[in-house]
Amino acid sequence: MTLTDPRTGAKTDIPLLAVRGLTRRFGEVLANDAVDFDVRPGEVHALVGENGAGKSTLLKLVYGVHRPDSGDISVEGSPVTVGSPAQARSLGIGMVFQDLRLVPALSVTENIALAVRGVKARMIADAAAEHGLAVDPQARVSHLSIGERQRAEILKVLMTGSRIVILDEPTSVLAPQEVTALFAVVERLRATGYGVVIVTHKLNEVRAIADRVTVLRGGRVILGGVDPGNYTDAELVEAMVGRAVPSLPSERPAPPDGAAAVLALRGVSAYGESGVIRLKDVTLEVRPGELVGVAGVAGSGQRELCEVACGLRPASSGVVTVAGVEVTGPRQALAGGVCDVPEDPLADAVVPGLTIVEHMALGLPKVPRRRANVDWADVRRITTELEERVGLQMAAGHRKVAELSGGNVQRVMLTRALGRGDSVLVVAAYPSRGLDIATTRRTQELLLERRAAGAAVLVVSEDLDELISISDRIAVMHDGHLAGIVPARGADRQEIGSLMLGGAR
Amino acid sequence: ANTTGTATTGTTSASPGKDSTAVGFIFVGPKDDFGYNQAAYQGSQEVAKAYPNLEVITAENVPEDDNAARVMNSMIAKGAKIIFATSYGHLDAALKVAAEHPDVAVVQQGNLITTAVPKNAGTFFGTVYEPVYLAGIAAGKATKSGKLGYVYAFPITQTIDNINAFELGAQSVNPAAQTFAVSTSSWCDPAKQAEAAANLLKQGVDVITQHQDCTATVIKATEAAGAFTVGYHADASAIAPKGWLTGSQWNWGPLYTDIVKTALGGGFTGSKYNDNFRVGYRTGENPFVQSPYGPLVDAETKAAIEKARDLLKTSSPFAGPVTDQEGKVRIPAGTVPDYTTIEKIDYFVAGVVGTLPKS
Amino acid sequence: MSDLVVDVLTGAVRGGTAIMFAALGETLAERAGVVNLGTEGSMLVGALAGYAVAAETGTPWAGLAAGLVAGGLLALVHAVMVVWRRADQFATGLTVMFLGLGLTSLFGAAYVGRAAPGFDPVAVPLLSDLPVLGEVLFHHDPVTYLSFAAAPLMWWWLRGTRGGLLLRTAGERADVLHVHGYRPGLIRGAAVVAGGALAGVGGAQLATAYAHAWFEGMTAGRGFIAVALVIFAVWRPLWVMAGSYLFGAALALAPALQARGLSLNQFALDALPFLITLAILAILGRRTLRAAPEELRRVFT
Amino acid sequence: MTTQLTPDRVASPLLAPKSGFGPALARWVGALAGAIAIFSILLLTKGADPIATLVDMVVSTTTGASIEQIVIKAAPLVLAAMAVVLPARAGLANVGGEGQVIIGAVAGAGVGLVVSGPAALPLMLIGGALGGALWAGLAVALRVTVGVNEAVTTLLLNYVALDVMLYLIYEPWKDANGSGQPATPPLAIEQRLPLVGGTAVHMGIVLALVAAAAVWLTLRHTSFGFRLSVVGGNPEAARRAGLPVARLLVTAMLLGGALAGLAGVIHLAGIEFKLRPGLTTNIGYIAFLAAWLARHNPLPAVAAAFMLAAITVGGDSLQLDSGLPAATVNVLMALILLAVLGWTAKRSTS
Ligand SMILES: Nc1ncnc2c1ncn2[C@@H]1O[C@H](COP(=O)(O)OP(=O)(O)OP(=O)(O)O)[C@@H](O)[C@H]1O
Ligand SMILES: Nc1ncnc2c1ncn2[C@@H]1O[C@H](COP(=O)(O)OP(=O)(O)OP(=O)(O)O)[C@@H](O)[C@H]1O
Ligand SMILES: [Mg+2]
Ligand SMILES: [Mg+2]
Repeated sequence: MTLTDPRTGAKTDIPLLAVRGLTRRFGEVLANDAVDFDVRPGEVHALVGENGAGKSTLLKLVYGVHRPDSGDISVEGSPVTVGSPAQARSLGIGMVFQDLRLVPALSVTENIALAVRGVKARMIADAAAEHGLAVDPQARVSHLSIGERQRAEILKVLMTGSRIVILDEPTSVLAPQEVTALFAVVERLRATGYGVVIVTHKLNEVRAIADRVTVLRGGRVILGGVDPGNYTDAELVEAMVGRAVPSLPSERPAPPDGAAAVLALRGVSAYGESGVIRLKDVTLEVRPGELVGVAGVAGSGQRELCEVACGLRPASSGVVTVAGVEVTGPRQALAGGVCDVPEDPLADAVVPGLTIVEHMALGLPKVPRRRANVDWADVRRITTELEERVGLQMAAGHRKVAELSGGNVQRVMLTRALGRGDSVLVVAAYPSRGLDIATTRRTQELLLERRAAGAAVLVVSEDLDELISISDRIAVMHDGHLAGIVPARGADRQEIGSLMLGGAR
Repeated sequence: ANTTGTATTGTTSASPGKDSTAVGFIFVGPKDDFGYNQAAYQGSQEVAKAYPNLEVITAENVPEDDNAARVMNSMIAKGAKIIFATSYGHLDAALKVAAEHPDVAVVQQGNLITTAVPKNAGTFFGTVYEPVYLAGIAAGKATKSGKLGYVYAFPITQTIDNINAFELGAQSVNPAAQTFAVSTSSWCDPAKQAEAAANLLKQGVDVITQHQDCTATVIKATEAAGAFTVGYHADASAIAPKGWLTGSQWNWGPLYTDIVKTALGGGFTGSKYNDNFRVGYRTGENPFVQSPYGPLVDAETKAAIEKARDLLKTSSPFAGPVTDQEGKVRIPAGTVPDYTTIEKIDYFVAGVVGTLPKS
Repeated sequence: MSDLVVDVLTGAVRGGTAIMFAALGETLAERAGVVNLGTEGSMLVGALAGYAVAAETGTPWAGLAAGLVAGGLLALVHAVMVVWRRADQFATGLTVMFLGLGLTSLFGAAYVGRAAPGFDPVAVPLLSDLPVLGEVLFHHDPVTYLSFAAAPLMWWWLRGTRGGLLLRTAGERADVLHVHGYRPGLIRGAAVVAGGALAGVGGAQLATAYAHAWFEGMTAGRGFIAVALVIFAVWRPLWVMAGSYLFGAALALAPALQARGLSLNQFALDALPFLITLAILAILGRRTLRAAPEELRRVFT
Repeated sequence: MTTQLTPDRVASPLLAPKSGFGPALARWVGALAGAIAIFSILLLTKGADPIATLVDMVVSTTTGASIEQIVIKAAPLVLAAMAVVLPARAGLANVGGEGQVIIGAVAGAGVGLVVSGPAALPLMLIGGALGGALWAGLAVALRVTVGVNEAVTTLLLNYVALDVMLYLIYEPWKDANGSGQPATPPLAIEQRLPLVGGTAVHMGIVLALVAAAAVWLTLRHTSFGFRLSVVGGNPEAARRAGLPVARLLVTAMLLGGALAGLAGVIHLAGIEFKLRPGLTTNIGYIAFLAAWLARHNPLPAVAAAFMLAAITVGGDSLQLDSGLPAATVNVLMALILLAVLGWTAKRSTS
């Protein structure tokens, strides 16, 4: 393939970026093991693999966040060393991180000015128009939606003069329509000769946008730069996971009819963290033995919905009841059999300095005591019991939770919330976030087990496929409203997507 | 009170301070504050000059609490048998130390022992308000607006006496003179003093004096405004070359030396220093003396002051009649109050503008 | 009575200026994500250095420069400790305050009561003749006139310049600076030092333009007030200016009343500035914390 | 899943990973040596012989009388340090020890003015504790209701407390027989703390040590202590676990204030016997730093309080033996604090 270099206009065939034999070790873990990878001008190269496969590590090596232990990086054929992100940008390599690197308190212009000296709002508006990115340069980032932020970040990368644009899991936080818009931008970059690297967990996205795909597993390249069209989904999944993953049983007994709702929200509104109304007049019921999924663009009120259900956030109007009793606070909700899997465990549930066992004690409705003291022996016993019942291997009980990997923290949270046999309502926000395919599957089974045991289950997820496969009904949120509730069986992804964006049903 | 009660018991030594090898001095502030503490420090150095064989131990910034007792005890451990506790608030600690060490003579400067005086303790002071009264005469003569300013820290009796004496002195030559009293609630907060001086000057006050530990701020502000300064603690005519009238300043050397001499000789107990010793123009050499005159003080004023000083040898600034701000006669005509009575005055005299807290 | 108002306002400017410099300095540090309780110490060393150098060289401007340097140097101790040694900000700040107190009384004794040239009030031609405003604003020393420009300048600098942008980013998301090849530690450290330097200027103004004297401990808690003031000014220089004058007015009220023979409870008046600060903090409540730079919010839990 | 570009930070020194005893000791020794080296340079600039000065200073703290003085000074410091340690476990920075000590002494003195006889002393102790708790309560009330940071409010309240005390001793409570001196009448004999054995040390030290042991036991073993550390570690996690966060914060602060108030009363009833302007001489601030030196661990905080008390007492020697200005000891104390604060924590990996 021969294309035009966006800068020089010269025709070229040399890869914009090529790495050979890149190896990086973190202690025991061989995160990248002799990885070969390249991107050519005018192509989109997808990078896929399980959690911990080494995708982000590879990108960080290229972007100068980490240094490789061995191996070579070359840009347009010339060997380079990338010592820092700043150096990477000067070489034309730009990266859009999964969690974005914008300062919320600053305007878009100011954020871009951090990267590009002397940039003016007008120049940004021009560049945005040129690349088809709708962004208001004057807006404060904290006022922007996730999609807008992502566009601002991409714009920033482009304005620093990058010709290689690296996107790490850009779609995981977007609604389907926003994904389409993003892909339009990527198409345009491809057409103008940029090289794009995109990390994703979704095979349909690979097929939609990528010219080539590389599969990593355990730090090694399993499939290197192949045309995805030559492989079936099953072949790609097996390359990623190392074995076939059975799907969830698709037939489940329907929830019992006519039973009184366990969770009932009637006309509930609530303020968000910033003091503005984030949950608007929501009416929703979840019956015993029913699993309701919640879909929505990030920040559409899902967090507030979960918090209201768990008594963590007062309703500014309307009534929330669990098993017929009005929810008044977290203590009372906990005692009433409500369990939650928090959306952001590190911020909301992990206490630095405390061990796994101590975190388990926190999740118990009643901490065992001997006189004024906590009966730690008993807590340890309960922890072991819960772990056996749940079957998610946790790290040793004396380890401090704050020092565990994201996946292992999530295992602690899940064990704590889903191990309780007496729960009447389970509220799980993004339960499988950061988990690999096998653990994700076990988590879904656990949620279904609770459902089968007669609990009402509310699950928030950004993964529509996951919601469709485990839910009975899917509640779609848009801008704090309940935009609609659709049955999961035979749900139409496009329909859900347009509800997420506020479209009519 | 216990502190003084125990002091009277257990006093066995007949001659506290006799044959001491060292003398200790404690000061509440820095020994170079250009004020009260510096004057006391200079006094201690004169003792050192008079008795070259005596070790003179000094400690500055000694708080007015039990820390003072600790420091005095350390001095005693180093051989001092004569201790000067020079701040008003050091009295309790001084009495405590005196009770613990019957062989040590402890004298305190400025306060009064109100119970039985232990055999090895005493207080001493000069009649501060007498030279202040004389300076008040200079102020009363100098003022054109008839408004005088007095910047003070806290309403303790010493200060109240000074403010009253200043006003009485001014009145004696200028019956319409008023003294505006402004407090700063701090023995030294120069910024507050600057604000006090600025406001007094703005009100048309044209002579300012003060009772603060640090005095430069008010003097400079007064001088810069072209008004007159009456000093306190020290001769500050150098920083107010134009507006300096006179003032009152300390000369502790002779008194300190005499106290040391009395104690070393074994005659402390029963001496005049084993009491609440007060000295003024009426009784002897006042350690509080008048500062030199400034250039603008005329001969007539000087003569008036001379005359008043002579009068004080037999009388007092507070010789009756003295009326308070409400017009009530507090000291009847013909009465010359004694030192103790004067040190208990808790009202402002007529002519002082300002209010005292009620206690 | 209007005369009383004018006097209190004039006193507010007179007494608020030193606090304003210190509070602007603290604003710099806090906008970069660092609380510096050592501001009190920086003011003190600034006051001593300002007075001593004015005395030695004979020019108050040299004193002002010395105050700036001294305040900055003391703040450097805080910067090193909290930015690079990651020591606790509150504990370190208090310790730095004690260090400043100790050093100034150790080396300041020689200057107590000593004469030194200082800044004298200069009436601004024309402007000083304006009714009320002329007296309140335009009969001050040159350093006070500088202070009129300081807050607007800082407002502009933080908003409009690259340096300001970097400093604000250091206080919001230091990691982002790192990504863009800057050293957040350096920027923070520089902000703390510059803040201390401004506090030093405030101290020097106090000693050479307001009080015309040096005395140990003469800042008497003004540095702590400056720290509180920055919070209730929600980290904005122009609000800091207003807050400083409010505090100055609270200080000026007692002498202005007393010089007229009026009196309220003296101790209540003394506590007034602190009570006003507490009241404003209470009224603003969470709003202030929400406006705090992100990195600072972590310090304030 | 988050992308980390800068090294991990340990959020608070409180939670810094524990390390071996050997290296810790080495760091302490190194830090102290550094502080003393800098101090020696300062001594040289003031024309003093550093070695002789420091030796005199150390020797001066070893006499029986000095040791008694150290214990006397340490007693309120220990209590006031516990007033920092306990709230710190819940994540609260109590910089208001000074004000709480003052109000404690004021409340104790107030009770002493109206109650006499054998009940007076216990009631004074209770009154002082309540007073300190009230003062701390103001700050924590602002924290839990309107969210104002307690470090700032406690600091400001220190100045207000001082004005409250000054008002009382200059006006309504002034000793009528005190010849105008701004102080309350002295406490009666039965209102004073008894002495320990035949020493000059009052029973306050016993009270302080018992309180420190109680704080230690509470934090280390009880369920209340566990809950406090959860609130201190992550208040949101505590809330989600159903802990009554506001109540725990208030309780911790009130207990802290009570301890500081107690420090004020024992200072009053043990050694001062009257309220007077310079009553506390920075007890609250020094105790705050003692607590920090110990990284908010109760037993080391006791040791730190004794160390700072020893430095103060030894500091007299700087004046009396070496003729240095009184403020020299402040410099020494600040240098030691800085060295220890900055160089004894195990740094996180960089
Ligand atoms: N900073 C680090 N320190 C230690 N180990 C690390 C570090 N970063 C990554 N690793 C290790 O490298 C492995 C690869 O991690 P990487 O973040 O590259 O995975 P990934 O493929 O991006 O996963 P995900 O899909 O979760 O983003 C991880 O399992 C981890 O063990
Ligand atoms: N900055 C770091 N410093 C030290 N260790 C780290 C760092 N970041 C990650 N680790 C360690 O690396 C390991 C994996 O980290 P990471 O968060 O990348 O795991 P992961 O890939 O999400 O794991 P999982 O398999 O649970 O999904 C963990 O043991 C973690 O403690
Ligand atoms: Mg991972
Ligand atoms: Mg990744």
